[in-house]
Amino acid sequence: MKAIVRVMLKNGVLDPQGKAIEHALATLGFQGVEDVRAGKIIELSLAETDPERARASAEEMARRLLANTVIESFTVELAG
Amino acid sequence: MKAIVRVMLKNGVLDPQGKAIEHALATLGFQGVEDVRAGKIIELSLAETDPERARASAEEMARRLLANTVIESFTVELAG
Amino acid sequence: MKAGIVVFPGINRERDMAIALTAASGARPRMIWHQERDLAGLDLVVLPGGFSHGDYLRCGAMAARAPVMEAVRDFAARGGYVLGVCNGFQILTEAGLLPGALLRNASLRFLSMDCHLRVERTDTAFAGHYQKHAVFRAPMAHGDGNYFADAATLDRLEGEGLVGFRYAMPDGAITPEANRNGSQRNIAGIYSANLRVLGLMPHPEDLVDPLMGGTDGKPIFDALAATFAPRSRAA
Amino acid sequence: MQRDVNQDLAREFGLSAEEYGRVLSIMGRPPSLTELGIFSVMWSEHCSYKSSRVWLKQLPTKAPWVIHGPGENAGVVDIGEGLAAIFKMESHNHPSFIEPYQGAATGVGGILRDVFTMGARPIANLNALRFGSPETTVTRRVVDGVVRGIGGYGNCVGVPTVGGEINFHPAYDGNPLVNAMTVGIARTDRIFLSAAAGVGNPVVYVGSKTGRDGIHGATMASAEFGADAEEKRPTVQVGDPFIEKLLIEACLELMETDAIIAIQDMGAAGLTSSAVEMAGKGGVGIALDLDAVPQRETGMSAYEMMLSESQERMLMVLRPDRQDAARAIFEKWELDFAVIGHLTDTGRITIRHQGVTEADIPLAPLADQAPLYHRPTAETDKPAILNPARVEDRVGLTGALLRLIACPDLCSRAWVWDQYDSTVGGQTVKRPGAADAAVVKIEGHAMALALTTDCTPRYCAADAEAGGAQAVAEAWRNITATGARPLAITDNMNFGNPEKPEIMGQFAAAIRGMAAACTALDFPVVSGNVSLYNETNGRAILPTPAIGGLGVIEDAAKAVGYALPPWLDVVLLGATKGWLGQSLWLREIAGREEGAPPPVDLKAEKQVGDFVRTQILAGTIRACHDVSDGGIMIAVAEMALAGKAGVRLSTGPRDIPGHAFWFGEDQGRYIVAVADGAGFIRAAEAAGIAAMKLGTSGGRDLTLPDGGTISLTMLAEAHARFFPEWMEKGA
Ligand SMILES: Nc1ncnc2c1ncn2[C@@H]1O[C@H](COP(=O)(O)OP(=O)(O)O)[C@@H](O)[C@H]1O
Ligand SMILES: [Mg+2]
Repeated sequence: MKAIVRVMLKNGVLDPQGKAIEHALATLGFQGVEDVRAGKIIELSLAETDPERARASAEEMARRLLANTVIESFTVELAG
Repeated sequence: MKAIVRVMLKNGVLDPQGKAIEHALATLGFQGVEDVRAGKIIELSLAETDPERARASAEEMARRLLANTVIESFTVELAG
Repeated sequence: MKAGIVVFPGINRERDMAIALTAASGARPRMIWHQERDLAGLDLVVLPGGFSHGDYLRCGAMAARAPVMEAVRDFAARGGYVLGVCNGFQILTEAGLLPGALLRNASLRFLSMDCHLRVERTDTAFAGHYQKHAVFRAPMAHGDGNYFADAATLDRLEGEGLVGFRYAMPDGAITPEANRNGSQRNIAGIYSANLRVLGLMPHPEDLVDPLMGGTDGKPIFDALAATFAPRSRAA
Repeated sequence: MQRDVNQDLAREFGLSAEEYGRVLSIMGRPPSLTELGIFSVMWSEHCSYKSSRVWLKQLPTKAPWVIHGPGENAGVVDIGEGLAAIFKMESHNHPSFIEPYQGAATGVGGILRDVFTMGARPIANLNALRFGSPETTVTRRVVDGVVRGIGGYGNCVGVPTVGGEINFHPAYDGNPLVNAMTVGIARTDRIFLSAAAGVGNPVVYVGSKTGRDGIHGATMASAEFGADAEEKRPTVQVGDPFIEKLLIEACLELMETDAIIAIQDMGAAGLTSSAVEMAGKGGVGIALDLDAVPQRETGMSAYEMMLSESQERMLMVLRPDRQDAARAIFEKWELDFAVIGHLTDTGRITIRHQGVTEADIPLAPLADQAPLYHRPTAETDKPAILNPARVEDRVGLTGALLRLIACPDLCSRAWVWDQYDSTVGGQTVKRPGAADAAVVKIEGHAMALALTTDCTPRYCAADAEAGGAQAVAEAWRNITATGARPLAITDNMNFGNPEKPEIMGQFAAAIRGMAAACTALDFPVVSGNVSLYNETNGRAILPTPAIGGLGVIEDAAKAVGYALPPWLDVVLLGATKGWLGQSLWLREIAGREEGAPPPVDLKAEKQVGDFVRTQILAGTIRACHDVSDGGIMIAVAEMALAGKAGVRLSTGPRDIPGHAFWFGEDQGRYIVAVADGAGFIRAAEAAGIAAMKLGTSGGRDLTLPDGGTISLTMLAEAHARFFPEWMEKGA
């Protein structure tokens, strides 16, 4: 079972990377980019086959390691 | 319109970050993690409201800046 | 020698580079703002180390798309000499002027320490003052110096003799232990096909004065100065 | 935020009932929320120094070379050739526990701004770090994050990190100390101050946009940690070293012109403290229009904007006719530039937001009536002196050396400094691990600065007065050991809860000891920082008055390090009694933390140091290392490892037990390498200085006086092991 953990900075936390990308896109001539947020994605291949349990364990991993919950929030999505 | 660009290292490109996470998860006692890949996610808020055009322009941004196609591949997903 | 140093926002080793170039050639390099496009009259363009645009997204990615890089590309295409060190090397690969990419160090940590480099060929404008297979010391200071290219590209680089410098032990042995950042085939520096564009990860410019612990890096700048000496004398 | 402003809210904001009463009497009415916020941060411990001010006054701050002592953003000393060194140290302790990476990173960013705001180009960073017991995973996580954060910020802004110190002790569990120091160089005739002047002149905001970062960070830094530390988390600020780098370049470019009348970084309590301090110091009023503040988030209230601690921002008062030129510079560097107000003749700070006056406070009473506490002190009894003859040596010299050289407090810190760019700038003469003080040359000049941070908290815990003096003396000694002339210090006073008399007693005693040492060594305090309430669940840290020292050497080429060259005589200078009380040998080998710490004889200190410096400059001394933690044996081992040269040690004096002689921590001593030991010892003795030959350098082994032999390879492995093994264990 694959679990995809998406980690983003919490709202309101400064995102220097997103700001820089936004700026670079504008410089490259892309218009209409109103906001950019940058985050991390971690794809986990789990031995677990039960979706419920796979999700629970991915969430636990995110809480304990993958996300820094002081400044980041995460979502977990299951795939294939 | 929101476009979400996911950038992952291509297969065959060493992913030390993924390996480190895998190792750390094992150290923390998580079992059954068979593989970990780490990547980036870039959320673009676009003024564009037409899905086709939004996707096309996000893909263009990914090709020209957001991903380095020598080492990375990307996917674009639309949301909201 | 008329050298120009490109200043991208966030670059921080432009002063170090200017010191090394001035010491070798007697002439102060011109500082070129990243939005300029005029490289006329220059013998050498240098892309120095630092964190251009914060190195957010990917190291060198945004700098590679700056206006000045179009000029650098033309300059190189016309046979101009270009040196990219550290962030400069990353920018050159991002701009497609050199093949491959520089990934995060295998240790996932910033590496700041002296390393040893083995000179793979000496018949270039950059390396002419070293002995073949000489080993010299250079400080490195990077988080993303792990050179990567696919096998075909690596074979081509090797086949055409474009690998300029490799991480080595002090005795010249090419070992995994010497390869702190995990680069493929211990590659620390590569040339373009015409040998006029060099990308190098460590910092020879920070070791050009005995006071700072040695002059191991000085031959690179002396060689460049010598390459262009006749012209600058005429000028 | 819609809250009634009353005493309860004031208490939540950290104001006591008495303090809130004062607010009411100054205002003559209940304050608005924004006003209450301004009072609470300006009167917080962090900004007002209300518990420490009475004591700080006792520190000597003057010398002929001091240009600006405490009171400015950083201290300024004249180093000759028309140049000034500008430096300060600052703590970011609480934020570094909550979010180690960002806490440490923004600590570096903040201290950099204090220095470049005065017109200096930063040329070096240092950091003094104290962590809890290495046994815990929390400590490992904190160390990893702090080290990455310091490197992440410093490496990116391109200021070399050249030195610092690290200690471990369980007293720092839950309350690590992250003290960052920055040193910059400016021309003596181009130093920028923060006193605003010129009614009508524009007040300009530059740098990053304002968000809701760290609101109430300043009061958080002044409150003890409890079990609810978790809930305070959203106040974490994120740093952007890239913007800081642009800000440095833009400010220095603007400082080449005559546009700036006053400039001040927005540090703790952001816009509030910078606006209040600039206007207050200049004796003028200030009117701000918050609608003009560059904002990153929508719907921010006046309260939030005034208290935001968003990083990488500065406030300036400009000459009106230079405003456009200034704007052009900041636009070139792609930084926000906004006129957000002007100076007035009202003596008040007025804040308008969306057409409403949100605050209107008289500045003089805000400063003059700030609380000032003469808190009760209770000094701890000084421990008895430990007689070394009463401490048995069960391990022997060789065993003790191998254990000590590998212990967390003495092992190699290469794992740490290998993550800090120490060479950027191309002026680093002595990198970390090369000399007792880092030596950084001034570009274009022959001279260099010698820089160090020092404090031995276990000495301070045993006897804060002796420990305070020792910290200053060690900084002086470390600078001297390179050949440089010590000029001045900055300090960072890290203590527990000042409302406890025993903590205030530690503070007072440490100041007394520091003051005595500063006076005797002609080594004044020119800047500093106080961090109180360093407690977790009621347990205080060890008293930690961290000292950052600065010296100058006219010819950088004459500076020496401690790497031992082969085939020289190794000589000890300074008197040895064999002081084991509070030594690392006692703690690590005998398992005891007791006794009085080694006293510093300030007169002897100066005499030995002046001799050492003269001999270094004369070229007689080829390597020099002061004797500190771990005593003579550790100092010799460190010299041997750095120089990759062995040493054959002779037998020590008969009247001192071997372990006390080799591992005792008597103060005021140096080990030097010279060609002619006998001649050198005669010269020292003629100058009234105790000197004895310890041995001869050369070979690949360290041969101990008891006959034990340790190869340098083995010694190096023992020395290097701890950090990599500890840190690479995983999560
Ligand atoms: N322990 C101390 N010793 C000497 N000076 C100090 C000490 N603590 C603070 N100061 C001085 O008090 C002033 C205010 O310090 P601080 O509030 O930390 O400044 P900033 O807001 O610029 O960071 C500075 O001039 C600082 O050098
Ligand atoms: Mg300040």
